[in-house]
Amino acid sequence: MNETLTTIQQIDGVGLDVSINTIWLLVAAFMVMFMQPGFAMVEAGFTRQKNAANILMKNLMDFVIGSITFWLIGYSFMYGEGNAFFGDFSKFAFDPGTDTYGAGYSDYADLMFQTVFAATAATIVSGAMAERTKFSAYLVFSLVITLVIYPVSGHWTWGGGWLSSLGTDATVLDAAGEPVSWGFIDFAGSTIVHSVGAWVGLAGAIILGPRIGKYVKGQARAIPGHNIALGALGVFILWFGWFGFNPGSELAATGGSASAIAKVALTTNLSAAGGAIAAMLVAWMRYKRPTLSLSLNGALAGLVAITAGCAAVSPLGALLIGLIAGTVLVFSVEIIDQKLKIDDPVGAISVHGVAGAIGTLLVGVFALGSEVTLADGTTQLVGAGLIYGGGMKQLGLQAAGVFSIGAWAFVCGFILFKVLKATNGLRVSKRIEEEGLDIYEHGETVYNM
Amino acid sequence: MNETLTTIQQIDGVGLDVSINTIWLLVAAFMVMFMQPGFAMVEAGFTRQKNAANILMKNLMDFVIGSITFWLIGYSFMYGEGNAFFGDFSKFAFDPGTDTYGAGYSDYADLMFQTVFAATAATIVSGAMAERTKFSAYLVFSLVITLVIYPVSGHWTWGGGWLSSLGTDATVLDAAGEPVSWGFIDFAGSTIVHSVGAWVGLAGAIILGPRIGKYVKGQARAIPGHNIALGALGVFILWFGWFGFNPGSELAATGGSASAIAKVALTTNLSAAGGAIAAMLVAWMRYKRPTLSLSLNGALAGLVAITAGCAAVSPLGALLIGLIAGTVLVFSVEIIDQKLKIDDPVGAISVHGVAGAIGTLLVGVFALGSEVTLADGTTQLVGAGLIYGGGMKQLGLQAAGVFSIGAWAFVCGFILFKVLKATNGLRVSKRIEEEGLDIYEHGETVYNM
Amino acid sequence: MNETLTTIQQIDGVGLDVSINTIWLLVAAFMVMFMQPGFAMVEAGFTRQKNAANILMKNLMDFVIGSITFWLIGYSFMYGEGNAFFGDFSKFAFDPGTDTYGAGYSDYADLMFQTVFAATAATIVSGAMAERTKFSAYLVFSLVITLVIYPVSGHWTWGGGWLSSLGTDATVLDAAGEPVSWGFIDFAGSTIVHSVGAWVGLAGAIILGPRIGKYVKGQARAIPGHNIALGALGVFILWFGWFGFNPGSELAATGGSASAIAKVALTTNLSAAGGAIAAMLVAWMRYKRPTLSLSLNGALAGLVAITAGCAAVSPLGALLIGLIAGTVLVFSVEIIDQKLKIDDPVGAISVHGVAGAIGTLLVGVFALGSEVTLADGTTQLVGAGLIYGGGMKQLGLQAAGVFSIGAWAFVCGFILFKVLKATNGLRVSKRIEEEGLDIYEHGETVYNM
Amino acid sequence: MKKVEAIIRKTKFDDVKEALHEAGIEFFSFWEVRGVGKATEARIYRGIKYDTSSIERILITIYMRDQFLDPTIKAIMKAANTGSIGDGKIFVSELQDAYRIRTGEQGDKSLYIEE
Amino acid sequence: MKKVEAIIRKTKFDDVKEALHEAGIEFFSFWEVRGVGKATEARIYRGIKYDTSSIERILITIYMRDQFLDPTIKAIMKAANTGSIGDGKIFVSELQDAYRIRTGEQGDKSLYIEE
Amino acid sequence: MKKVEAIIRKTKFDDVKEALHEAGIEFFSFWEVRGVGKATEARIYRGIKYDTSSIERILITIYMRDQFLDPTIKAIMKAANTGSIGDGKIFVSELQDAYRIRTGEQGDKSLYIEE
Ligand SMILES: Nc1ncnc2c1ncn2[C@@H]1O[C@H](COP(=O)(O)OP(=O)(O)O)[C@@H](O)[C@H]1O
Ligand SMILES: Nc1ncnc2c1ncn2[C@@H]1O[C@H](COP(=O)(O)OP(=O)(O)O)[C@@H](O)[C@H]1O
Ligand SMILES: Nc1ncnc2c1ncn2[C@@H]1O[C@H](COP(=O)(O)OP(=O)(O)O)[C@@H](O)[C@H]1O
Repeated sequence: MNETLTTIQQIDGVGLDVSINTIWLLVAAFMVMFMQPGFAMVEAGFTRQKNAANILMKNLMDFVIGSITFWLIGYSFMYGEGNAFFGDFSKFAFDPGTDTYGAGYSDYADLMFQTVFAATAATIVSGAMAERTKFSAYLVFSLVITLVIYPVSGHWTWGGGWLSSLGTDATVLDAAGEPVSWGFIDFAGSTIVHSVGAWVGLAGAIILGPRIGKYVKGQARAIPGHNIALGALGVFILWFGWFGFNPGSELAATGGSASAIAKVALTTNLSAAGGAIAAMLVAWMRYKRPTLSLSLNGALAGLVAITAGCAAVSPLGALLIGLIAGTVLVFSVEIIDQKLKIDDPVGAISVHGVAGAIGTLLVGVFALGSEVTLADGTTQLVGAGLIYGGGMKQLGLQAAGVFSIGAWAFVCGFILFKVLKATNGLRVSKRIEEEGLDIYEHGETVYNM
Repeated sequence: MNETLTTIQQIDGVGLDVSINTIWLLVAAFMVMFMQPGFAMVEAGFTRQKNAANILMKNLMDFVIGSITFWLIGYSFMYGEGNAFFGDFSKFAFDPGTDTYGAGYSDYADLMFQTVFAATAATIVSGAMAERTKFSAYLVFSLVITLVIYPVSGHWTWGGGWLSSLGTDATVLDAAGEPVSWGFIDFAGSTIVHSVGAWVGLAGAIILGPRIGKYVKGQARAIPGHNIALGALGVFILWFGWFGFNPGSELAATGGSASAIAKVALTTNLSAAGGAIAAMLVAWMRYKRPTLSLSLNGALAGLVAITAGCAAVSPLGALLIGLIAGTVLVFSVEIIDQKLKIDDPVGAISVHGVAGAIGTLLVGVFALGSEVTLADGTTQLVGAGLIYGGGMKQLGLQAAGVFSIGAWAFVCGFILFKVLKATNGLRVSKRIEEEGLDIYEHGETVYNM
Repeated sequence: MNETLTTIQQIDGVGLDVSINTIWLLVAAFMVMFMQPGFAMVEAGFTRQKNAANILMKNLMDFVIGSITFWLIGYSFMYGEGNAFFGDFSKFAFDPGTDTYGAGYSDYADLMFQTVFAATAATIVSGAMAERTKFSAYLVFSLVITLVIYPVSGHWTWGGGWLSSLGTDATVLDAAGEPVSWGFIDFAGSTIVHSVGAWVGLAGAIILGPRIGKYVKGQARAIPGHNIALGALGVFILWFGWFGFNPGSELAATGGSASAIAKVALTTNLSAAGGAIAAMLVAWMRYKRPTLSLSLNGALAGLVAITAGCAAVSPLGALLIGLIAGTVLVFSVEIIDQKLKIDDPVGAISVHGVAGAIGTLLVGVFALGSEVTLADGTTQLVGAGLIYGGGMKQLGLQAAGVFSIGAWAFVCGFILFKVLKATNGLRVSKRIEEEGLDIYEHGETVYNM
Repeated sequence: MKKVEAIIRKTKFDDVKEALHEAGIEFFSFWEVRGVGKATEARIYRGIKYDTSSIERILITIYMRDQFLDPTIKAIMKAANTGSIGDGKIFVSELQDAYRIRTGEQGDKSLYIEE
Repeated sequence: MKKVEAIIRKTKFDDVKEALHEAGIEFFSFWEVRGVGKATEARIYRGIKYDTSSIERILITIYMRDQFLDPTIKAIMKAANTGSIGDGKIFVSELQDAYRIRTGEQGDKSLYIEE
Repeated sequence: MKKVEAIIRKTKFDDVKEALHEAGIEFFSFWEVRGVGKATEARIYRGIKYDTSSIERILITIYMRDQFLDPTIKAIMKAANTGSIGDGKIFVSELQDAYRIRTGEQGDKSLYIEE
């Protein structure tokens, strides 16, 4: 991004552009960190009050554990050079002492930014497995996802692994005679962050089974959340945090990035709006009522869906992605809940998994692509989606990413939870579930006289 | 602001100052966006729980609709060149592709910033019309305000329309021989944003009539909000967001703007503090108690009032504006509620309308004015308020703005709601109002077991 | 920090670095301001609902009063040159008109940043004295702490007073032949901000005595907070705000500060995580349950503890400081509550006082120190902690700061509250305490039908 | 002694309270209840219908001396009436004994304050 | 007329509601209560044990004509039963009189709607 | 069998609970209620006075065998008393029948657990 770096004025050897980028990255990281209370409020609000302390505790602890382990090992495992599949331990207990500003911003700022992303992936799972999972099992899980599951698949794309250059075609050479390198597009992590959390959660929800009373005589029962006002607050907080999540993922604010971050903010906002309105309208038609809970989920679906393509599509494309995601969301919730009978109390699988997958795939449809000057002087569009003449190529790359990462996350989650079930136990006893995890697991209730 | 732009170092053709301004504008825009949950919590907290889903849904949907329509048309209608009264369609479905950084920051950042302002105007109305308005009518209204009402009067000042140069006097020529141009001062939108929302809401509240049980035997009854803790949280969030709203409206952070944004933050904070403490003290004297709800409203009144003049007055002036606004707030609430018998459940008309008007007018009293070097070499103070020797001139300009925009908003709102009443219907049935809009309009309750 | 300032490009005479630093400082100030709702939610959530309006009102009003008085006098009294013990009145009613950008950022931004810190010190006290203090007495107290107590001890270190150069040794001369100056290290205010609030609160809690029903037959009773979900939200908000509090205290983002702010963010986050996990584990072992309330307090303890040393220690050191603070927290709460029988409803004394003191002292253990080139060309490490070869010297300096400031705050608080008790009265009547301060002191309840 | 329980609309609470005071009732207790009745408005939570008919009401409980029964019933009947479905009901049952905790008074005497 | 109060598990509420409807009960009121019983699970708040045994339950109150008593008891007994400790109890007492506020009907008549 | 309802101060709840346990009462239910009485402290909401006298109390309901009545009344009277206005009241009425849902036991038997 900063091709003319050397000419930039410096203070004590640090360019002003580095300061600008670092501020941007830190503010974005803080906003993403602030998504934690967003998740906490959504998950607490959409579940019952007898389990509120438990869900809040889980949200607190996955961020806590993620912060420590990702700093210690996860970051290295994800961004350490390593090979196409895993990073290495070169960044273990990250503390380089002297900052290299290697990527145009402080190395420490990068760690902070990546840490809050890892914690986001972890926190999604608690929603899908809410109201019945042992707290001790959840702690172990938090460790494993930020140590291994998330860093490995993260490495595949963002860490320079195999997915990041899957689209490279030896016959397409750039002006310098090098093959033009591109691959699976997931700008800020629809798949890498959100779906990973969701597919692990899916494995967990399947292995756990539904909450007591959720399915009676083969019929799904509604178990309404105890405080949708908190849930709504959480969604607004998440929406706000997403302006750190997506625009921050540009990792710079200088040069062309000044425009890019603003445009990403716009696509992010339009898709969220599209998701909310589509979900509202579809729910209105299907259930005769514009329901708040589904509209809130719809906004989140729009946000998750645009995360992959926010820098690759036009504002109109973003709006369409949001509308599609919001529409699918309603059906997805219904199918998972009522047909597949997988009990996902807060709809995390639909919001983060299904919408994440769809959004990632839609990049293969709506991506504008970028022009590259080839060795022979002609220009070629790479990474363009279906409707911009890219054919099925980018769609194929997107599918490769969605499915390989999805499989990795689901299988890891499945094994992890099976092992936990066999050893520590995964689900609380019937009595604890009945009376609430708060009293029995934490010895504390959230609402008191 | 950036008069020496050409000499600034660039990365890929984009000056570092552009990056700085863009970051500033985006962060401010995100903070203003975050005012949405502030409004949502205030409005939900200050109304009854049976209507909480409804009010949350309205707050969500006005932001959603505003985000889409303002991007599509509203922005163009407000900032497109057009004439003195309306913009044009030159910025339709805004997506210039190549950023011109025309105003020293990314064009996309400007759109984002303006969008969240439009949504703010829209969201104010829901408070004044809470607990009895049909949801479908509210959706239509949201569309109209962000498509037409707000952009048109916004164009008059910020879009370069007639109010922006109303003060220009053909005999006052600057060094270059051009008439010095200035006009109605509304820096961040006391009138343009807040009062517009409030006067539309006033029209709505009048046409709707009071809630059932609000006036019994000619006496106003208290209908206390169901969760003032949420309301307080909302006010704090709004206060925080206002630091994006006002300082962000400087639209730059380089050059003298570095000082200006900080000073605006200071005036904003002092006025808010003044508003809160004045409201508390007046309520204490009048009702024998320092009440939380009025103190919270007072803080908001201080914030709204300073929004017009935050860049034009001194810190002391700001404190005075806040004190006046907080004092007036208490009487305004009492008069509107108990004398005029207009039922405004959250006090939006007093907070955003009355305090907005007063704050805008007070610019004509407290504005420091700016020195301009005239053609004959002498300097003249333009835009100074009454106490700084500006006489009644600026006060007159302020009054012109307050009344013209107020009339526009009120009349538009009046017509709109009359039409809605006659067609779609504006108010829910007695039974729905009695049992709560949540169940009947949205099929959902916010608090569940 | 900005040694090469003169060479930096300027717009209208203001360097780009000034803009960068000012933005950083303002954003940090806004985030610190946002800690106010964090405190409000924690304190309201951890107390009973009958006193919720009262505690919210106190949190609102201490910020309001602090904003006005610190601008008017406190700022001058803290940062005015004065002598080693007090500032002066040179910055009275701060409004220099022309910004000097004296420290590399807008003077107004500095005032804003310092104001929100003063308000933080004030707000801590309300928690320790919750549920039984007269509202009028609290208003007087808010005035005194932001006018005198906080500014004076603040002056000792940050204002260039005696603590800031206590470590200076006349025999250690730098390259220029000047004695190397350093002293008590409290980077962002573990002691200067947090402990000051806590020790004043301790004095208040002692003088007030426990709440009715807190100690029955010599046994401490649990009086659970009424809404721990709000409390958890508050803690997350505080955590977020702390990223303004600590990294912002670098007061710059250019030059080496670009790395410093990011590293401070990292140490802050790791310590918070350490505090939460330690508190959870210790509580788990001691009380058989991983309790949410103590884990939340633990996170805050980690944040408070790292505030002094966040720029002086390594990430690993930060994690250790957090773990120690979190461990001590649990015992501290138990001892203060059950052994000393001091009734501190939200644990403010342990979180802000004890953890603040420990964190400040631990700087004397974990500080990396900084290398200084001496007059004779050799280099020496100054300010290093015990384990980095600094011996007991820095530890001694830290102890001097902790105890002198602690004594100042406690004694001032003690005198103030004794005087208030004798004049205005400090505690509400038995009946008011029984039925709730909300009804009698504010004539309003927070939760209504 | 009698125990009177009245289930009324929330919006009628203030009116009923005033009417009771006029009828000489100085003390009563109340809390929020949900009522299940004939109204069958569907709620939908994330696509599933539920709880098809509950509405929010206030339950007022008054313990009183026998002579207050008639005026109390009349007062509530008048003040709580709107004529629309959902106005609620009043239930009367026998109260065997009563005590005032503060003074230890028992029976009728515990239900009023001698002046 | 009878007053039936049933204290049941929250998770059994939907089942009980359905069972009551099948038993012909169209109206009832309910609210959340806490129960103190033999279960003694300690709660800890900031290091202090407290409130060692309270659990959350729903209290359903039904006022009915005498002939509904038996089917109602049976319906609740069946629908609310899980066989584990904590299933709750049913209490029956005599109701002396009842009024429908909307119509002024008194006694038995106030408890059903003639069609 | 008897039904005892006691309206007490929130701050006295722990004491009353302990006293009841000592008096042999193992099971009871409770919930929060608001009481309207003589106290007339004005509340002000945005400039309008309202709800001039309601205070928060806890209502404890105990269903018991006859022989527990006396010790229960004594226990509550002692534990809930502060001597100031607002201590609350105790109400006793007749309970006709009781069932334990888990076992189907009826009457007295449903109110205690045989060991
Ligand atoms: N038999 C009953 N048992 C318990 N509660 C009842 C009974 N009948 C009515 N209620 C309560 O009263 C509320 C309103 O009564 P409803 O019968 O709907 O009024 P109306 O008779 O005017 O139609 C119900 O929602 C319910 O809470
Ligand atoms: N005698 C009683 N008085 C008041 N409430 C009671 C009584 N017995 C039981 N309850 C209520 O019923 C709930 C569950 O009853 P419980 O006795 O625990 O069931 P089980 O008999 O199946 O063990 C208790 O928590 C309490 O709320
Ligand atoms: N007759 C009554 N009917 C219903 N509730 C009552 C009655 N008398 C008292 N209460 C309840 O008890 C609470 C406290 O009783 P109160 O009469 O104020 O105590 P004291 O007799 O000591 O003055 C009241 O607020 C109310 O909730």
